[in-house]
Amino acid sequence: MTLALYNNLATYLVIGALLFGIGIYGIVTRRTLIGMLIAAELILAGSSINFMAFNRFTAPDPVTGQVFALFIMAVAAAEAAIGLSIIIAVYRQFKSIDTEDAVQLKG
Amino acid sequence: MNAPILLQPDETFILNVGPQHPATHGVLRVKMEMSGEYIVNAETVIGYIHRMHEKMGELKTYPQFLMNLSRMDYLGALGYSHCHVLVVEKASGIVVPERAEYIRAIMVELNRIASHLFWFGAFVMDLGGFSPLMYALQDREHILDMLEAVTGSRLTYCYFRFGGLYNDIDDDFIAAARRFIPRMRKSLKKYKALVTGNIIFRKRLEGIAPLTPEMCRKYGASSAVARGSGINFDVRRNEPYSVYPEFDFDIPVYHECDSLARYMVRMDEIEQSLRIVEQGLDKLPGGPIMPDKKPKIIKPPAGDYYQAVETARGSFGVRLVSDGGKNPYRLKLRSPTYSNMHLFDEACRGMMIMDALAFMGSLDLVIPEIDR
Amino acid sequence: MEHQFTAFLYQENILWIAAFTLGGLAFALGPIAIVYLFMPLKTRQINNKALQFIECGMDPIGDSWIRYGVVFYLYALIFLAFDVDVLFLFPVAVAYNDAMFASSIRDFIEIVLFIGILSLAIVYAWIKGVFKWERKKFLRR
Amino acid sequence: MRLTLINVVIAVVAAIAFAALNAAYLVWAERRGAARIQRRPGPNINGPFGLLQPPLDGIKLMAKQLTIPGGADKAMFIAAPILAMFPAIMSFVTIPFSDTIVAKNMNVGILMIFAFASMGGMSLVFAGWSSRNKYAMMSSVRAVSQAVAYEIPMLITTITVVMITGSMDLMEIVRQQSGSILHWNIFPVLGNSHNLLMPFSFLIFFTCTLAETNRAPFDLGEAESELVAGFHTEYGSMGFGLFFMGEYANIVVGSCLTTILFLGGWNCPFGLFPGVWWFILKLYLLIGTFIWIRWTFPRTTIYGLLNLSWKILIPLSLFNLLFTAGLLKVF
Amino acid sequence: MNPSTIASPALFSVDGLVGVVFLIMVAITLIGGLIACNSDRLVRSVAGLIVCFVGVAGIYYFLNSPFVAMMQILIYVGAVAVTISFAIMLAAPEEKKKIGITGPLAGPLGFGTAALLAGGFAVLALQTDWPVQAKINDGSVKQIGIQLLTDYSMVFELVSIVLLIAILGALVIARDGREGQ
Amino acid sequence: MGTEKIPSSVVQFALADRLINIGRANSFWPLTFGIACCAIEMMATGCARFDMSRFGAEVFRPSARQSDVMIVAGTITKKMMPGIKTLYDQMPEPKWVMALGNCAISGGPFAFEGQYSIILGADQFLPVDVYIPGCPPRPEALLQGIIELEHLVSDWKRWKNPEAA
Amino acid sequence: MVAYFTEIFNGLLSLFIGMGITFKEFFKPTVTVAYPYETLTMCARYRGHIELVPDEEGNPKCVVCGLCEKACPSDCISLAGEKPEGGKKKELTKYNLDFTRCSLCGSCVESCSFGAIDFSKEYNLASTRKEDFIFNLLQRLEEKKK
Amino acid sequence: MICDKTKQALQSLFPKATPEPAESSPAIPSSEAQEKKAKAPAPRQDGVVERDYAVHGYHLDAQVSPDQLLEAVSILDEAAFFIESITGVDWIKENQLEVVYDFSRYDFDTCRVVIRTRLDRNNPVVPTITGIYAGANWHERETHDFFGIKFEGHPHLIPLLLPEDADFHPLLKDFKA
Repeated sequence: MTLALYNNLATYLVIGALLFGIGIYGIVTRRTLIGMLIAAELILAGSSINFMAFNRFTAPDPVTGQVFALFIMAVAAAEAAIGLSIIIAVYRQFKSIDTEDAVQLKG
Repeated sequence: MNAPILLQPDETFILNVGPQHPATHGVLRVKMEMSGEYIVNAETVIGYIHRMHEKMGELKTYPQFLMNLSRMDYLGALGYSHCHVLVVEKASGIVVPERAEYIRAIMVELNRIASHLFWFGAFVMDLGGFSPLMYALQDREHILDMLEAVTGSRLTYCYFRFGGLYNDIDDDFIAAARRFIPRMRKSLKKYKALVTGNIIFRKRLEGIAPLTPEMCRKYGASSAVARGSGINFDVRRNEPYSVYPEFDFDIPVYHECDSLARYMVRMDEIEQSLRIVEQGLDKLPGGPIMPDKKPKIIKPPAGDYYQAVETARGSFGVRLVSDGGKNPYRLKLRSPTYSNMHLFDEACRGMMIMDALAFMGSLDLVIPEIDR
Repeated sequence: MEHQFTAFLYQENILWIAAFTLGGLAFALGPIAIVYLFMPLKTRQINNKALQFIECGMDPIGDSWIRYGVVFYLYALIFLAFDVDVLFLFPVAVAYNDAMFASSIRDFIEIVLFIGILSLAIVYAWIKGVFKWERKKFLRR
Repeated sequence: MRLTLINVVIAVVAAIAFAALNAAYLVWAERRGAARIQRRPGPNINGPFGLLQPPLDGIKLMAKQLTIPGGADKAMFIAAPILAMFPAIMSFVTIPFSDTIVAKNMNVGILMIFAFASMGGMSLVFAGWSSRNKYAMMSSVRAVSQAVAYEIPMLITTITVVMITGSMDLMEIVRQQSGSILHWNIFPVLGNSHNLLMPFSFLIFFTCTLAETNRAPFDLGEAESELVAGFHTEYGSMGFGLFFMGEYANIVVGSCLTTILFLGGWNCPFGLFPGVWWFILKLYLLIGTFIWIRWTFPRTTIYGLLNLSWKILIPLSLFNLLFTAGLLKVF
Repeated sequence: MNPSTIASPALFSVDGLVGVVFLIMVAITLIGGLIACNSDRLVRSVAGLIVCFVGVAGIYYFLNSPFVAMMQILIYVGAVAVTISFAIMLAAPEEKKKIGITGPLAGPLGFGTAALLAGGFAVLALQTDWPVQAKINDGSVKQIGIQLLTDYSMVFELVSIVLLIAILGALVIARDGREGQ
Repeated sequence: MGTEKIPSSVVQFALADRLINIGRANSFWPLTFGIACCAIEMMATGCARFDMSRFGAEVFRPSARQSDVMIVAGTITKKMMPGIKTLYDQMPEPKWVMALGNCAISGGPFAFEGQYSIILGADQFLPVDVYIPGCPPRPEALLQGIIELEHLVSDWKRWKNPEAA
Repeated sequence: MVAYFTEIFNGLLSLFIGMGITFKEFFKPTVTVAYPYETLTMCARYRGHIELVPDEEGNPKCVVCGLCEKACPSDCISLAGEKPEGGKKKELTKYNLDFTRCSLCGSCVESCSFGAIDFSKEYNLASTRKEDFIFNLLQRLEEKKK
Repeated sequence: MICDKTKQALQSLFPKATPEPAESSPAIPSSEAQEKKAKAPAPRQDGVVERDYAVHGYHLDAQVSPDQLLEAVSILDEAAFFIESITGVDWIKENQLEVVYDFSRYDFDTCRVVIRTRLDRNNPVVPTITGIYAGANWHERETHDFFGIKFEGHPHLIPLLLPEDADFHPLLKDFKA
């Protein structure tokens, strides 16, 4: 059974859910903005896997899911670009990318 | 141009460049405070090859000190010896035979070419091109062979004596030198096509590291560093010594003030030195190479004497303070690279490290000559 | 027309890739393992500085894990978006010469639009002087 | 080819052997070639023509101490050279040497090679960072931004070729270049499958390959005159050896790709001997050019390099892409 | 599609080996993800991210789209990870402590939330009976290209616009501090 | 001196050692480290006329971690000595030291009474394997030094002395 | 715009010219003197370490005046001699040259008015022992005599 | 030409208008005069002297007191001189240290000027000229290394050529290694 897991939709969905969970965990525990960004990328990857899994197993048009995944990648890249430049701007302002520091300095 | 925006540098770090660093041509150390790729501040630390030539000068007799000069600057050794013998001759009133002076000039100019060739190779190697170094050293080997045949050494010549020379040149040397001149001219053309015209090379040097004439003056820069900044200064012209007034040669001056200008000056100087050698060989008079009467022991009268010459690296000077004894009372060696290198700290501020090291290469450093 | 997609189509490919990955890893790990077998275990030292970071023979001043003002960061930002953009052109390029589009210029216009929008990023960066490298004037401290 | 264990093992071993031999003997060729350019013989006393020099160097490197500086990130310090080496070998999985000699042809072959190459690029960041050495750190930042800058024109030029061919399958690309020598993608012939600017595409692609593989004049990562030994400053022994071999393996991969995309792969104008030899011939001519260029030019500056990419290569290759797209519509 | 109905192939058959590879990929993905979220040093997090995404790319391959898999590597490993590591060198080479805003409870709390969410999704996924429809094309790269030029042309152009705006925004934000000084 | 001083490894057997030593002897990678005049002759040796590369020894590595031989080419000053020690430490085993030129052997002409700034020879603080005298030595002498070191390392008298010209 | 393309063109041209030059160099013969197999002849004035010059009978010409010792800037030379009983001239009993401190300046040879010392043509000294370069010149002369 | 101007400018530093010492008049270029001077080692008065270029290699020789130094150097700076070197001489018999400044010009109107100032050997302090000539920085540090002369106001007076912790001054005549 275990060796045939790759032909099973549920496997992929569970993997997607696990990645999502890891991402959530990361976002909560990470202290720095960059760490949070990394965790966010994991969440996106988890959801992407879901799209791709449905694409393979259930969708009538197998292009749709792929286009979705590609679009997610593009958005993730844009998010990373903007997010990182915001992080740099924050760093310039507060000389730290620690979320706590940023909050404290503002308040 | 707008007024320069003064930047508060981001977090900086200190980078050691040297003493063991491929770009420093020896044991020079530059402590650079960097902000990313940019240099915020540089502090040159020298003295890693400080061997105290000046103290040796005080402890040794005049002839015994002769060998030190060539260890100071091992690339253009003869120019330095020339200065030393000139100042002692001037102080003790020894008259040098004309033939000896001509031979000295020829040898010094050949040595200057050798030095410039080595600099050319090392400079291009700093910029990452290896083959020009090999070609330049091949040409240099021809000069070294000629000089070795006369003086007996390859680098650290001990050839000039007070009043004349150690030994005379022969026909073989003259023939070899005559053969060498056209070959060198051909090589220069090759270098021009291979290196000078190269777009990558030019892009790396054009407009990089401008040195204003004012800055040169404040630091006392000489040689190509000054001449690349539009200063027409060459001791051979400004304070003619030896037989240089007899020769017809030009002082290349460039007004661009950048690294490329310094490069061009040196490359042009090779051609000018070739001209001097050519004329020297043509005009070479006969006669002795040592004066008829020469004091057995050199004891210049008390007083202080100064002599400057144009070596391959710039205006080299010897200040000799004599108390009339066998040893100099004080022998100050004014080395040109010392002043040229001093410029670096201020000039490289705000440059990128690549440009700064290319600039350092364009200064033509010989570290033992700075540290003495 | 029956299209196979639900079943896994690339069984051979994945095995080949896996085999080459394993081979590559073995080839890269092998020498390191051999080095650990044959290398001298001790280092003769004078100053006890064998494990110090190399800094041209001097003691390093300050840590190296510091904040580098990375001047290339802006390039990386442009690259990030640009790269993703360019990658989208791949499937389009594959399909571009297809007989399906032989008589229309719609695809050409779309590509022109796409590249045009893309180029604006470079134009903007160029105008804004991102590609300009100037000597900086730092405040003296 | 049927998928059997024997086949796979043979292919993997062949790829590794090819990569390793190339890495070793390209070093030899480089040293000999450089020597010839500089009018000296080069390593010539160990074996005939110095052919034993690479194994001797290899033996020496394997018996040399591998020091990990104290305070460095040990795991990543070891991982970085491995990451530099194995993607290059993975790339051989889909490179066709002839119409039969290919491990496994894949329909996204080009993308796969680029993907593996980009994995190799990250090894520089890790090497520089884990060494905890300032030179290494600066160098890795440089090398990565360089690799990153040149990936774009390279991709765009590849897209041009893909557009002409209509496939990302490497074998398909080569097949479309069969016929006379004029069908090679490098030649500017008007027609359905070619366009006028292809020679420039080739130049752009070649330049990018030089830059991607960190070769002179773009070897800023290892710029000796500034950054000591660059990102592998702290690596001795086989750590350094792997970086070195990885570099040469990448050169081979890059040259293979250039041959396939532009020089007609195994296609030959005359057909004197089997196609694979033509492929090898073209491959080594390209590599020879790499060596030739390295020993001719000085190094560029980092900003000159980035600007060359952003100001010249990318606009030109974008224009080229549009031009090709237009031509394909016209004809 | 009930998992229990699928017979497990022999280990040394093609199917079996592919299954092994799949398991490795899953392991890589999860381990990479954990490294990315748990390591003390941000650069290691990036390394974990890369490992994770290589694994994800492998999973995409198993989902019949090598193209998306390669895009995943090219975009995430080749571009996003590079940019993140630059940002790290620019802003925070070392992360001192990991536990964040809410103090010492954040770790367990985060874990709890994450486990809850992941578990919920997993149960949902396992218990639902997903409908299956016949495929209308082969989902190849060419098909993607054709659809990008026809059905999804809006997506295609939007990607370009989104990324353009991202670049412009990033440049404006990142350069802001520089021009002011 | 020399080979027996190299610390041992995990795996040792005679044949491998012999092979490894031959490998080592034919691929000396010197550290790019010039101090004074002799460094110029060292460069000249690397260049076309004399061509060190024939012995496989032209790979000048700028980083101490990648080099096998430290050629001390020039006068060692007291200011420089800690740096040289550090560089020596940082070179991984096996490593050798060549003292090129009189200054590196004994201080050379700069050893005089009242001298305060130089160390009288590299062997005061480094285990020197080969000495090459001269001021500066001719490039042939450096080649001869490499040959001597090859003999020392590989224990294989491969080269005969050339006829003195 | 024109300038942009001219620069590209000229740049490319300069690169090709450079490559042409290295290409030509590639086919030129090597200039290397393969040292252990072939050697350069040292020129007549080549300065190696000094050597005692024998007279016709193979004995040293030296008269132990000590001028060379005095002239030497680095104290390399130490010599001694004694008058044999009945002899007129001093005879050399010891002539040591510490070559490791010599700077090859030639002062000693120059100062000798008897032509008793001269430069040797040894140019490829290298050894694993430092002591090899502290020459006993008298002994060397005797070995040569044999 | 420029020499005369500079001489006048420098002479204005000495309001007393000290007469030129007779023994060093340029009319007597012979070395005998020098030997005479050596025999009579009377410390020289402050003032400007014109020297024979052919014998000494410089044109003007100005001895100033330490507090006049900055003024003298500014005069040279305004006349576009460049700095050649700074050095010291240890006159141990007179218990004095001399600091010698060499200046020259870039143009063809050659004029070499030597400015010297004598200091007490036990407390050698002299104002720095780095404010006027930035290039004097290293020269002064070097002189400090070798002679222990303190340059007041120097921004960074630590050993340059000697090791950083050096506390000896090797060119003093009573230095023993």
